[in-house]
Amino acid sequence: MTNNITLMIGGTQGEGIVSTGNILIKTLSRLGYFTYGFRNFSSRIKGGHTNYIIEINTKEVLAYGDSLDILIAFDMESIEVNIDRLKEGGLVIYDSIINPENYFVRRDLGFLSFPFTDIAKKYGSCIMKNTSLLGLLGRLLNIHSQNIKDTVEETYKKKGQDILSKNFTVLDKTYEEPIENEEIKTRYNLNTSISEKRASMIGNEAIAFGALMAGCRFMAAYPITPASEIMEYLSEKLPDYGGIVLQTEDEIAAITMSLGSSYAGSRAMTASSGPGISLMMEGIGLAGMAEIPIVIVDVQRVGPSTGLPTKHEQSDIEFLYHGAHGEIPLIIVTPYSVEECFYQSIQAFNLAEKYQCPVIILSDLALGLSRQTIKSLDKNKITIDRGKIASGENLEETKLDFRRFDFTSDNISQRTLPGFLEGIHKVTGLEHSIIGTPNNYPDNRKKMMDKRLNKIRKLESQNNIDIFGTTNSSLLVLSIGSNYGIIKKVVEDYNLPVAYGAFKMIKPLPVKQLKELTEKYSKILIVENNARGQLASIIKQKLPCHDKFHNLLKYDGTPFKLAEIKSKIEEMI
Amino acid sequence: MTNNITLMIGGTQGEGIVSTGNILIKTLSRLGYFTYGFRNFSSRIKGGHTNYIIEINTKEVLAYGDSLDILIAFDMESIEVNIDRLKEGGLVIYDSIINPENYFVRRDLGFLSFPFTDIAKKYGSCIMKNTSLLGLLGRLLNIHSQNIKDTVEETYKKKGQDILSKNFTVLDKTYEEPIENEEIKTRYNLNTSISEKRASMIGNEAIAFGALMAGCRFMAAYPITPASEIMEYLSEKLPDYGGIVLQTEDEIAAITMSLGSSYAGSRAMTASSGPGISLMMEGIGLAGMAEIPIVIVDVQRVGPSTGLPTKHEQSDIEFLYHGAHGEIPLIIVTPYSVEECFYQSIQAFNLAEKYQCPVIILSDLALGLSRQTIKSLDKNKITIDRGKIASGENLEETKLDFRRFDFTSDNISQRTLPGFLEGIHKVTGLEHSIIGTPNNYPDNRKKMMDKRLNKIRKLESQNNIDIFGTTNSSLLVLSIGSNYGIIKKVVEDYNLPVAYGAFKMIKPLPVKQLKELTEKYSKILIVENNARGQLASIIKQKLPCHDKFHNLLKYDGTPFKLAEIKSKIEEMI
Amino acid sequence: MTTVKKYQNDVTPTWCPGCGDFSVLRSLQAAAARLNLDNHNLMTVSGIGCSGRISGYLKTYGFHSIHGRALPIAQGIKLTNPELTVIAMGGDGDGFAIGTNHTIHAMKRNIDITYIVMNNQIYGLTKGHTSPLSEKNFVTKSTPYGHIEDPLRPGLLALASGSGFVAQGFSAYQEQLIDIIIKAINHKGFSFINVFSPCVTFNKVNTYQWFREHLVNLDEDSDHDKTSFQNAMNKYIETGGLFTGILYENKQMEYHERLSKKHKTPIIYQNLDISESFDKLIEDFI
Amino acid sequence: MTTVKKYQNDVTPTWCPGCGDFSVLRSLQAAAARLNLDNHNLMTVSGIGCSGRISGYLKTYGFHSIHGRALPIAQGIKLTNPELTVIAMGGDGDGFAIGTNHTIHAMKRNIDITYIVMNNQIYGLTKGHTSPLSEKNFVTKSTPYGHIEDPLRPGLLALASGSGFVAQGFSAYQEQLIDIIIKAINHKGFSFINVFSPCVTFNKVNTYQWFREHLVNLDEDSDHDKTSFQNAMNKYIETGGLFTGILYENKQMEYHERLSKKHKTPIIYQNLDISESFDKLIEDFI
Ligand SMILES: Cc1ncc(C[n+]2csc(CCOP(=O)(O)OP(=O)(O)O)c2C)c(N)n1
Ligand SMILES: Cc1ncc(C[n+]2csc(CCOP(=O)(O)OP(=O)(O)O)c2C)c(N)n1
Ligand code: SF4
Ligand code: SF4
Ligand SMILES: [Mg+2]
Ligand SMILES: [Mg+2]
Repeated sequence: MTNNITLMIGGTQGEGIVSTGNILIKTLSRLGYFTYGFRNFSSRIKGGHTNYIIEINTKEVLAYGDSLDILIAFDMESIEVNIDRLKEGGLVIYDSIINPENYFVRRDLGFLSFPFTDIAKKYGSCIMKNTSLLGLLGRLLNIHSQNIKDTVEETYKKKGQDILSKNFTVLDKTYEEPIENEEIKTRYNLNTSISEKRASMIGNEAIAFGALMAGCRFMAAYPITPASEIMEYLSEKLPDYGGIVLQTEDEIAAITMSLGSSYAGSRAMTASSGPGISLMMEGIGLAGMAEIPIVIVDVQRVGPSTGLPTKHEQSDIEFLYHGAHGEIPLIIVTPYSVEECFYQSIQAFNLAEKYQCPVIILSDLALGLSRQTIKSLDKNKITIDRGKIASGENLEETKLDFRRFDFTSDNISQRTLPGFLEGIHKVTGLEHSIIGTPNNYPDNRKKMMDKRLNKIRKLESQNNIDIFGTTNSSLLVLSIGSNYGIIKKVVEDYNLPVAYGAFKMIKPLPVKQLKELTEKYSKILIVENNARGQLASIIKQKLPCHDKFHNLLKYDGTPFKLAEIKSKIEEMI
Repeated sequence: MTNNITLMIGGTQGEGIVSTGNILIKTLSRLGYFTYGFRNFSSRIKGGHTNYIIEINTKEVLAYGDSLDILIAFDMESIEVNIDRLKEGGLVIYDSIINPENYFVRRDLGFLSFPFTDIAKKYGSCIMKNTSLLGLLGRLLNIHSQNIKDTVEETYKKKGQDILSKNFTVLDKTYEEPIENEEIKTRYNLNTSISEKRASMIGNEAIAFGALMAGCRFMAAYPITPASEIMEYLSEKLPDYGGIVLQTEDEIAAITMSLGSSYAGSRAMTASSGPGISLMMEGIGLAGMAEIPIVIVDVQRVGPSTGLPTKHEQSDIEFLYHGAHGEIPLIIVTPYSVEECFYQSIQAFNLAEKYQCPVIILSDLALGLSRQTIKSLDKNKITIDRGKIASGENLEETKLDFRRFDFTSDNISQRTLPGFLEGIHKVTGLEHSIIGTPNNYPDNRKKMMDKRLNKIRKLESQNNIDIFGTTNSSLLVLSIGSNYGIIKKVVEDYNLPVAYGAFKMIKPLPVKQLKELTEKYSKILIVENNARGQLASIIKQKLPCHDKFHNLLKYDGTPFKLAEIKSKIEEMI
Repeated sequence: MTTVKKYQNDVTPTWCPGCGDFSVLRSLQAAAARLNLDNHNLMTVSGIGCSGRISGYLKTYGFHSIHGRALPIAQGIKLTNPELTVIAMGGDGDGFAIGTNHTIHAMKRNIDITYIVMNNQIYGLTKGHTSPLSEKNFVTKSTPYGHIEDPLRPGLLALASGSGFVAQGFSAYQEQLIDIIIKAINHKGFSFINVFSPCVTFNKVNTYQWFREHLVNLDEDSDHDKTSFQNAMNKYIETGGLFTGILYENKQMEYHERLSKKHKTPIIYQNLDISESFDKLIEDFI
Repeated sequence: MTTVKKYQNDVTPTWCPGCGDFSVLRSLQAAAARLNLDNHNLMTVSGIGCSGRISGYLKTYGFHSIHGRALPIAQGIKLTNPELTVIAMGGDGDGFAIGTNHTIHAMKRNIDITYIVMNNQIYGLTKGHTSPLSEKNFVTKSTPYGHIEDPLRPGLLALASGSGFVAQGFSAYQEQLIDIIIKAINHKGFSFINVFSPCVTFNKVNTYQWFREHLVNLDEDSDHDKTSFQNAMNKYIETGGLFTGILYENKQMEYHERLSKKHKTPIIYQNLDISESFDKLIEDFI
């Protein structure tokens, strides 16, 4: 009996490994277990080695262990590439159509040959080897076959009854197939105390779902890995709520069409990754200048340029923090878990309309694409605050244009929407007067700049870093995005006596809180996936205690290993 | 007799004020005087007030004085808008078709009515009032009419002999027209000790001329204020040297077409301003990743978005310093005078080919468009260093692809050009192997990133800030671009005992020199035209002495006044 | 009677005296007047250029956007509030240089907006550079030795891109232009009007005079069947593109009509709070 | 005899088995072989997509650029070294979504390069999203209820944009495709080939079978006069774009030929050091 298993399914890209992993995650989550799934894939559609690492735990888990308990392999390459990642005494399960046992020198490992393909072929078709694999895992983990059947049914029901019943037969036969090694039958049985049904989700879905609940009704986007799932979810759901998703000709159209929609009164968004974000810069600048609310998701991948589209990185931080040309009010929120993706997506829409400016949800590949079991989402936290939209009916009758960009005490002006009877005004990317007409007087220019840049300034004094762990430690470990989950696992698994924190917003930078933190902690380690130490650089601009800040960087396309973080922390405490 | 005059010509946009000012500058420069001309214009073609401020000096001058000695007005608006800028006892010259004298309360001023339009109409046509104005100025400054005639002839010769001789008559008649006030006839006479013929140029022309001399033979660009003059100069000159200027469909094509050309073996460039630069970001990232030399000019204007296209600002600094998405090797040079525009343009091409990366020439509107007399350019400083281009003939015969991205001790690899017999290789925006094929192995990724980012790192220890003034002062005033000229004038005019410096390169930041400077000076004032203090922020990332750094910022679209800088410096010393 | 006054505001155009754009402005105001459109339901979106300033000169909601992007913004607006009459406008550079991609795809998409290109065959605002519609051998600041490319043919491109309404006007023929604009607004779907709007300052070749001499009037051509695609193509080629009038009109299904019935309520009037659906939606993930 | 081997390198394509792109690769290699092109003078430039990988699979200089930008890069290369044979390639998204503006303007400009679009009517690399060439009602990840737009017509757009060579091929008709590529390379000016190259993984509608049933062969159509623009237009409409063969060929003056005689020496061979001209050039400023 165990509380924690790290397993990997390896095989050829395009042969169903992803959906197999997803079904497993869904089944386990429904039974109340926590899972975290990380996909290793490359920019090709079929062929090439791929693998899916799944962490299973009775407690919340947001990362996977460095070494594997079980490696399940459909082909030799999966074993070759990954065998060194197995724990001492770990188990290799392989399809009996291959025969790896004599190839490998690690004598500590257990080997289990299982006739996945044979059963699949006999009772269904070759592709159902995945279902057989699910069956075997179910047995080993001690899951009732009916639980797997339920998930399989939902996933494949559109394929028709015949396919479905064949899958069920394959499952049943797998459960019946004899396994000789008695010890293995129980070694990986999961503790079964839990029972709450849990949801599983990837970060991208959580952002999209959050957007839907927040009232987003328009998305214009251009597909790109690893952000497309946001558009895909909304393409399916928005029509039911009268919303529109439009795949544009490019990212420039995506951002500007979304801006048009938002200006006309919707809550609108777009989503992309590095290359697309670069193309959106001019449009983001327009949103800043014209004070149009807009939510833009950047699911970061390896850059620069096309980089490695399927690999993980956090290297757009400084670019977004300092862009576009000129100076705009811009908010960057940084969810660090799937749940936070949901909540911060909602918040992003509220911030965008409250402050009438672009809001970027800065995510990363590991957060955006890793499927994980989540704690139940609190629907009472869904609030919609549309900020200062004038009510169309109450506007005073006037012969003059509406003062859309009027100076106010909080620097935020009332908006009217086209169609409002007394709300006529102009919008322009030029510097403008309070009614939106071009204006190049120096005094007006300065006042308008101050208005725009100051309106978000008070966010600097909000507490936007969540702090966990041993808060009376002298070391604080800070991160954004998916690194939070890895650090949490390291600290918890190894009981490290340190505090750790994750940013929820990096722009405006929570300067007040950071100042307090630098006073409280004698060393601050900033963990990030880029070469320049971008988050650290941003902080250093504001806080002159460069000696206090340490950086742990990784930029080879893979997420941090637990050991890498552990040894850095140990070195520092 | 005087050594220094600040004058302004005011009138309606599109009526020839610009060319009149330019002729004056040219005439004076040829006589060996130094001039600096600043145009105040707006984004409209005809109509609206415009003015041209011209500073005349017997010594080098790179800025104009805060207050005017002479205001020459063709219309009432020019007087209304600018009368307060006149010095105590200054002179207003106005076209006798208007009658402003009773309108204005400043009794200290001299008023001179002159029949510009009348003379023009009588001996030529109305537009020749500009020529008459040149004549009057010639008389007041004590320039021989023949000197003006020479410049007028060159400027208008394409208009035909008839027009030319009418202009000459207008000039002669203007020289003959009686002026009653005897004192005025001599008050503004220039000291005439000098005689070396000098050139006059705007920064944009200097960059373009530098590029031509540096061997640039390809430019793809899209027009934009205030950068178009670079393309215009090269459009005229490049064909003579077998080069090509191509106006593209947009800035994305401009940067990528230039990249194609450079890859194929030319020295290539493009130029734009904020909005176009935002659009080029993805292409710049490709240049960084694929290690392709390219020179990109950004003549900054007021942002964000369309901003104020005809006004001055320096607000793309951080955007360029930190862009594009992902992390690339990038060099940013920052000329601070017209002469430096020439030399650094040449250097930019050498750096681009030496380091095989994008090089940005970061200029600003005031530097790019202000016409000024320059010290003679030293043609011996023109060097062309093409870096590591393999010689096509000496390549070894090989069945393998050429190792275009080979690891080397200085991190720079040999290039071959398409067409070289043994140089075949691949180029991609994906992370790649040494022969340029896509490669996503973590080890290779890390090595390639280090190679690219490290290759320019040694530039950090170069001295790239030029220091002037009282170097044993405790205060150092730092700036980039056109602000250098203003600071120089302030320090020299008022004999301020401070050191001042101008950056020649901000990326890589000259960290070593900056460290020395922070040790030497107790206070450092950074003067820049933006709201965030962008240059200061970049420096603070690297140097944790935030208390030492002070910022003087201006972002209302106008350049600093001398008095603004003076009072800040005085407050600090 | 509604007059053009209703659509005039008190901003003085920055255009040069004689600029063709004045007439486009007036024609649009006159068309709005004859259609008696509500000011607050008229939405003008423009790009950057001399032409782009037009959205600032009407008493309507006006969005002066960025260079080349008027169309995606206009489409986003229309999709969100289909009750607005949305007019997108801009220069020939705006629409056929930097904005070409959006122009082609807006035509393909067939959202019910009207797009007026104020075509002066030059970049006015940048003070005289070649445009994709400039003629061969044209001398500009960027082509001092004469332009060596042939111009694009906007009407042909519009036909090829699927635009269901393709017309051309000329600033000097105001009555015809007003009429075309009215028909374009009434056309249910994307409508494209290429207006020859001379730049008196920088284009000394394609002048008012030149157009008067070269343009033929399709509206007077009784042979012309504007419902036939093939005929429209042929007519364009035959006239070398030098015509005014409606070249093509075809009532394809407009974008909104293609959307499912769930989109009956405009987005702007949708109820955003769907918390009652939360439990159903989260089920997908459990 | 030169064989395709000469142009093969040892990189294994990442394409799915059966992908139409294999045939495009092989056809290009075969065309190069029959033309006996030097490997080092053959330059392939591609965009991003499954198709974009092609430049990595040939023993030639290969530039795998960014999404939609193969054409400007290819043009920059050709203008700098006209002695190279430059082939630009990419997907239908690359050329008719994000890259449309460059496609149109490259055709207008008429620089001597060959542009092959590997058209599978879908975004392959992003795992199945709608492309501008996808048919109406097509179900993809971004259009789960069916696409509501009509597709663009690449051949018509090419004609309207001024392309002097417009042809279509099909991956399964390799001999014809090789022949077209040879003619396109030999054509002096911009040449455009739209190749139906099925995506066996994500496009289950426009399959090999589907194309075999729907395509007509223009090369077998003796009526077809490929030198007539009007005829080409009509033929495109008549066939609904579903044909293979050469639609149009017209020997307009290529871009280089339009440049002044000063451009005789390719830029790559120009002498960069012109210091002897300095004194003359500075005179302009004095
Ligand atoms: C991204 C970007 N690039 C360039 C410019 C500079 N610019 C302003 S207007 C314009 C073109 C104007 O020509 P056109 O669209 O024909 O309008 P016109 O002025 O002739 O009416 C250009 C290139 C800009 N504002 N933004
Ligand atoms: C700027 C940018 N946006 C989006 C992407 C993501 N992307 C990669 S390939 C592709 C489209 C692929 O479709 P297509 O061009 O038809 O090529 P195919 O894969 O079908 O051969 C997209 C959208 C990208 N790489 N760059
Ligand atoms: S420059 Fe030309 S297009 Fe611009 S306002 Fe003047 S006449 Fe009109
Ligand atoms: S996904 Fe489609 S286009 Fe891409 S390689 Fe596979 S079959 Fe070819
Ligand atoms: Mg124009
Ligand atoms: Mg495709």
